[in-house]
Amino acid sequence: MKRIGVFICHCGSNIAATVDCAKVAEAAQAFPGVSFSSDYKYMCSEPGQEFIKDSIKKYDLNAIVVASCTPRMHEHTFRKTLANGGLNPYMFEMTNLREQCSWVHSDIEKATAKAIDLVRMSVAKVAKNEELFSSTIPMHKKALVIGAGIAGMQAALDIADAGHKVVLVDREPTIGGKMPMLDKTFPTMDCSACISTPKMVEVAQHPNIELMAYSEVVEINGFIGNFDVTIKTKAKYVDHAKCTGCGLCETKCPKKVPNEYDLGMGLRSCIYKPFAQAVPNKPVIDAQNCRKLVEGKCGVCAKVCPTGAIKYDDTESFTTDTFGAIVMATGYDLFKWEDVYGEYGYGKYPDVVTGLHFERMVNASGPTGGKLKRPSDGTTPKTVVFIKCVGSRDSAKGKSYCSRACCMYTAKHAHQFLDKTPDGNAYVFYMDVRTPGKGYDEFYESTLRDGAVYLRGRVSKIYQEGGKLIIKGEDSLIGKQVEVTADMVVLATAMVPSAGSRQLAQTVGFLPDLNGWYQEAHPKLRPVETPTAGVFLAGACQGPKDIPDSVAQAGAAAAKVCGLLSKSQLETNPMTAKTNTAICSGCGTCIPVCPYKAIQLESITERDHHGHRITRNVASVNNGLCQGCGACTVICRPGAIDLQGFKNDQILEEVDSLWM
Amino acid sequence: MEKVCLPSISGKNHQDIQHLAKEAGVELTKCYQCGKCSAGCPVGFAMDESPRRVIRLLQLGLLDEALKTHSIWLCATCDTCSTRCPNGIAVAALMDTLRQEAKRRSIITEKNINLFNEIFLSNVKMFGRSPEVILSGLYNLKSGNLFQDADAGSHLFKTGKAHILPSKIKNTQAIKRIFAKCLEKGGQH
Amino acid sequence: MKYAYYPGCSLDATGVEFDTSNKLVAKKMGFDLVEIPDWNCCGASSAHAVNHMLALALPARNLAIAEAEGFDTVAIPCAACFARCKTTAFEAQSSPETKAKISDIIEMDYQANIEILSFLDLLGKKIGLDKIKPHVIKPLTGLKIASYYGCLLVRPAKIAQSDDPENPMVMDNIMAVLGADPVEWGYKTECCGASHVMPVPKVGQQMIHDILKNAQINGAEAISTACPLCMINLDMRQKQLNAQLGTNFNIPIFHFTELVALSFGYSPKEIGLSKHFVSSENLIKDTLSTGARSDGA
Amino acid sequence: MDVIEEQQWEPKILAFCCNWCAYSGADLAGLNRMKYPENIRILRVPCSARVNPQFILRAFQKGADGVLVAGCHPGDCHYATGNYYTRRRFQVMKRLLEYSGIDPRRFQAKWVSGAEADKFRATVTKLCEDVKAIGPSRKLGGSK
Amino acid sequence: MSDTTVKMRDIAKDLLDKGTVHYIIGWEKGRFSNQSPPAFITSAAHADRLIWDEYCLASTAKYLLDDKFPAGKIGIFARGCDARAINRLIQDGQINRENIYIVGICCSGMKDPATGNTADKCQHCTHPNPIVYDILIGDPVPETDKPERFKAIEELEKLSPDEKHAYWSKQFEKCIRCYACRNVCPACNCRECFVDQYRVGWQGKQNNLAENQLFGLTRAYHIADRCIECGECARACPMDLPLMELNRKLIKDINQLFGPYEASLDTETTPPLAKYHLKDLEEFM
Repeated sequence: MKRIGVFICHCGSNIAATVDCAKVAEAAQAFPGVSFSSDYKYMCSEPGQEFIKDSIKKYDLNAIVVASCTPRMHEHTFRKTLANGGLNPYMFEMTNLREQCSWVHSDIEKATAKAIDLVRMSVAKVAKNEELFSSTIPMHKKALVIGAGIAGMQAALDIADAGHKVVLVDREPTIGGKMPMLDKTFPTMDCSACISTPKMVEVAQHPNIELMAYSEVVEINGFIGNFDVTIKTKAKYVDHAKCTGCGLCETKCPKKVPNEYDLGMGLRSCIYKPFAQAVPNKPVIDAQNCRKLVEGKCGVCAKVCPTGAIKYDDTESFTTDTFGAIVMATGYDLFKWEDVYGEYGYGKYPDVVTGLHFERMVNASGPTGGKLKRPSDGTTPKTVVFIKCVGSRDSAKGKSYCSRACCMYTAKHAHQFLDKTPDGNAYVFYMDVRTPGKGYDEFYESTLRDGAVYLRGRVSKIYQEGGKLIIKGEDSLIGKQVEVTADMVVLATAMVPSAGSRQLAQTVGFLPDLNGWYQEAHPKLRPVETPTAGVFLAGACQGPKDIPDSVAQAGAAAAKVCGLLSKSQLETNPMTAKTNTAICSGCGTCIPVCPYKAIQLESITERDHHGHRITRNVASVNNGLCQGCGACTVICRPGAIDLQGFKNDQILEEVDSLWM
Repeated sequence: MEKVCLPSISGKNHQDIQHLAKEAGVELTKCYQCGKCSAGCPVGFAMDESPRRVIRLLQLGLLDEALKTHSIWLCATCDTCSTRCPNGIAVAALMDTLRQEAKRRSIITEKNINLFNEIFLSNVKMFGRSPEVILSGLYNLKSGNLFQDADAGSHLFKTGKAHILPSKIKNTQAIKRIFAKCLEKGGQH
Repeated sequence: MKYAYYPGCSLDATGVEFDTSNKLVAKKMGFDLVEIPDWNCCGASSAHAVNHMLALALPARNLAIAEAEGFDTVAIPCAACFARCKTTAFEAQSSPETKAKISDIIEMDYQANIEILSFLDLLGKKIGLDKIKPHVIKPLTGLKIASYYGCLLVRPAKIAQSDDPENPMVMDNIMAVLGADPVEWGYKTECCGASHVMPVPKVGQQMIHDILKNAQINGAEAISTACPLCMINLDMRQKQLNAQLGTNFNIPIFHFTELVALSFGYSPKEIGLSKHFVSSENLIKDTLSTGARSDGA
Repeated sequence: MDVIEEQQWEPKILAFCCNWCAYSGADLAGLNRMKYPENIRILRVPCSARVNPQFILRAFQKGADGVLVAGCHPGDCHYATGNYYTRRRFQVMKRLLEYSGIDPRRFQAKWVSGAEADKFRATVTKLCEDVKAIGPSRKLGGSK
Repeated sequence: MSDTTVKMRDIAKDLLDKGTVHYIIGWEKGRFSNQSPPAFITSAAHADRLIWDEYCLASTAKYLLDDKFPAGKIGIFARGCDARAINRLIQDGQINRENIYIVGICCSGMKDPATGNTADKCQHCTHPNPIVYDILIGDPVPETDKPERFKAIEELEKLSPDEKHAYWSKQFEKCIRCYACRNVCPACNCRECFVDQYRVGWQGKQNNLAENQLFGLTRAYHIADRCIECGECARACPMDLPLMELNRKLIKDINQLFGPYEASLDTETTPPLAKYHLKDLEEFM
């Protein structure tokens, strides 16, 4: 039997001015289950809390209602008071008489009547409260970083430097992501590889970082502090333990195929490292093309390998591990413009390339050794047209969003081209020039001074005439059509989420946004968190970003991870969903509704009413994952799954109490 | 340089523009003035205001200025603009609607095109078909450039591509009624 | 197989040889073209410029007649007519009110369920290349031909429903089947100016000029069209252009079915190639002879 | 009911507010000393997805004159997806209530963010005015 | 004797003889010529009790709930409605497809014993042919999606709030809370129904209009996105409440709001109220 104590707070005059607190306290006295009721000037004050504690002893109270300000202010305070007074802190309900009554009303009589109702609701609810106890879950002090681009590497390094173990996974044979492919970085124009490859080496040599290149995360179970992860490492056909990375095999391999790293513009052997400074700096065999693996002939690499590291019978391997936190850093891909932009030739014209192609072309380690050459005939282009927003800000053919980095790298490309071709012409078709960043606009200005001609307008059509490309646009500033005869066209194509990132998100257990980018938990206040506790975001996987932003966000994510890993265990919120197995029929309707994948079917064995042993399924809630939203409780028709602290009977009592 | 004073949108203008846009099935606010329509317009070179600017005029509420352009008459309705618009705006349809509105308000900046259309349709109304000879004949007559295409004409007759007697359909009454009904509806959709 | 056939005004005059060749091709391939009884002008290219409802009602009457006659497909050679009919069907299908309004105006019940095909799609898609191939007895081997589609067969995309609004291939594929050698060029779907050459000659001529120029630069020996208006513009105007713009165009222009008929073994005379302004006599001679040689070899 | 009662009658309106948006929006209204009718009784829930449509039925059965369900705007749900379910559930329930003879104006669902104090005020004020205009609720199924 | 009946009996004999099933659920001739109640045949010897005529109104599927953990396979004769009911029970995790052997019967509708006209539950049937079965008897009968089945709902929607209130009050005045509707409903397969949970107090015990309607609306909402339109609830109701007018209202709205959907055509599709789409209709802004 509940012995409820009700305490009405004046909050100085904040409440008392509009609500007759004494009258409310008096009314409360009559509510079912109330053993003691009183009003007081300041409940949250030291003496006020003492008053509660004393009353608990004096009147042997076992449930408390405090009617004062919003629970968002003092619920925690009074829970502590109860604990100090020897009660379970969850035998408590709070009535909001200030923000939601006295401050918004002026008619004392009506406000008092309402106050009485509000207190009645709390009393009715608290009468059904049960003691709740938060449990603790262990924290595995190890982080998983998925994707080893600049963001992933930065996050991994920051976490590792803080003294925590990190596993860094990347699906490519080398880490580094896109940054090492770039030639120079805006606005400082320092060499991209020169600043990214040292980081790659640092990652590889860091005692706290375990590198898993050529690997993919295939399964994730568990929850914050305890993610059980299965990682698949693809078959390399090279025993990296034996391989010294001497590279002899690569030089001797008889078959050459287009090099993905150079976007097919250069060639590589079938046993290969994507590029010279690859990390790990050891080759893998491309099973689709290797003659030994396809036709069973050849085997040259095995013959020449001084350490006998070649392993044609290699197979993919699986490793499982447990992590306390996960950082997603899966980056971006480029929008496939060839599929939709017919007016630009569907990729039929060899001299219409993307910005990334351009980067490889001007890169000294690229397929052309840094010389700008037309893919079609190898001649040096004199007139180059740059087109921005290809696939960006194009709801008809591409994405509605702005890809953020294109304005800057296009300015960079124009600058680089003019730098290499003093007598060249650079025309940039743009809709807006967006340069919000330190030193960005200055950089754009300097490109203008270099002689780049900016034309405000979207290009309508590109076609070939003789060996030239004709670009039809409008200079919307003078309102005239312009037709440029060019040798080469560079498209600034949109950034899109990297292939497979949606599926990966589902494996982890959260949903990407409409464009497939990873959704942060809150756009302002929780920008690097995801809805799934313990999973964080770094870099372009969350939305288009340039290098500085990616690195900054990686640092932020790392800080969050370190914060988690610094704890040895986590206290769970006791106000989570709980199943009444007697009523649960195991229909599983609640499972898809849970945003945290916290509900699973588990089988229990019991005797049925005939006394036979039977085994049946019931829903079971993982209170490490459950965040207490209660979505499941509503989908459950018999109310077998209920939310502690907001149980069905509690809310029904509150509703009923209004019309007693 | 002439000055535009804003706000220019008298309530009337605003309603008219909304109405026209609706009739053409376009959302004017969707246009962010990228100019792709005008860049690819095959008639663009001859227009006084590019399609993009015609839309801009409407966005600013300058309806009369838009209706006074030659562009709305010169548009060949080839739909290149609509096909390529990144915001899926049916530019050509808008041009049609504006042209019809201009005609309603008898603002006719391209007399010859209008003349051509009128003769064309009067033929259709009369014969149910559009006999090209009569069309070009009448057109030349009324537009005053008598000998336009005269050289070609002779060839057409020689090769039997053109006959003096117009082919006409049996049930011309049906066509006349169609015209009557449509024009009384004032072309409203 | 029977198809309703809507020739349109031009095929009754300037495009007469288009009509002839269509019928020859149909005959050889063994399908019937039944002209829609008492068809009227579709209103192109003026009605839509003047009155929206009129632009829908005129084509609707023809379509309604064809439906009443129990046809499920109508084949339309003229691109303009095709576009107007398609538009009418599209608007009627997407709005019952419009459909009702139309039926009321034309005083006939218009269902908007008859399939509307350009003659190009009829041959190239519905009937299919494999049905054309067997009849090719005089291949146009090596003829460098630029396939010109113009606007109305491909745009607006959602109405025309062609294979591709930017780079259609139907005609190119047909040409390839005939043994010809389709040219890659940039003006496939640019506008020829339609009727503009009459009221605003300067404008129309420029548009025609650009098309011919691009074809020439890309090495086309001839241009194949699928629209009588495009045809007459490109064919009839070359002389004027040369006179007024100092060009030296002499590019034979064809209705694409003329080339099909030619490869089916019909003589230029039967088809009526002599009706063209730009003579194609020599070109045809050379082509067919090379074709013959390649056959013999 | 007779005239005297008519005059004394003050509607009682129950408002389910999610803790993170609507409830804090209501708090903010208080902080800004905005004024709205006393007829509103706020019931705090963690998420609008916790509000079981049966609670609404129950309220109307007991005699609620109006019911409001308020939660975060779609996309802002503290629990990521809760309010998307709310949206579906109450689009269906709203129609069922109307179908069973409860004046549609008596039940409202609204998205109110923690910042939209004035929207909260406006919403409850409007709801209250509507309900006063319709008059006392005859209990769900119940005679007057 | 219809050849369907003959086939039923042969199949039943065969299944029981071979021991494929340890009993089979079908229909037998009742005391009256216009009744063919369910029958549980446990041995081939009794197979000839089975019958197929125009009075096999009762659904066979719900009985599977009484034997969730069977000793052996259960045989069951199933028409379109029974088959969907079986899917419903499988998707709700109540029975195991492996535990049952389904003999599908293509059904051309039953008669109302009272009037002899087509039974209400069959009038609006959209799936007379079983969608899941192990073997099939008879040739599929034509299926249509019967949009007219929502006619009555549309009529009701036109009424004013007061008229609606009056209409439903009149109906629920009649309800005697016998829960027959719940007991026959294949979508009502909870271990403990909310009405029996007195401790939580979802529902008062009193039999009065308010409580009756609360029950009616709650039950309708509980099966909103899972109702298979078998019409058993309305058939079983001793007071002739037009219960399908509630269920179909929800089905109609759900279809309009969240896209076309018919419950239990398979066992995978998540019911509309257990999922959402970011682009769902927004009317709460």
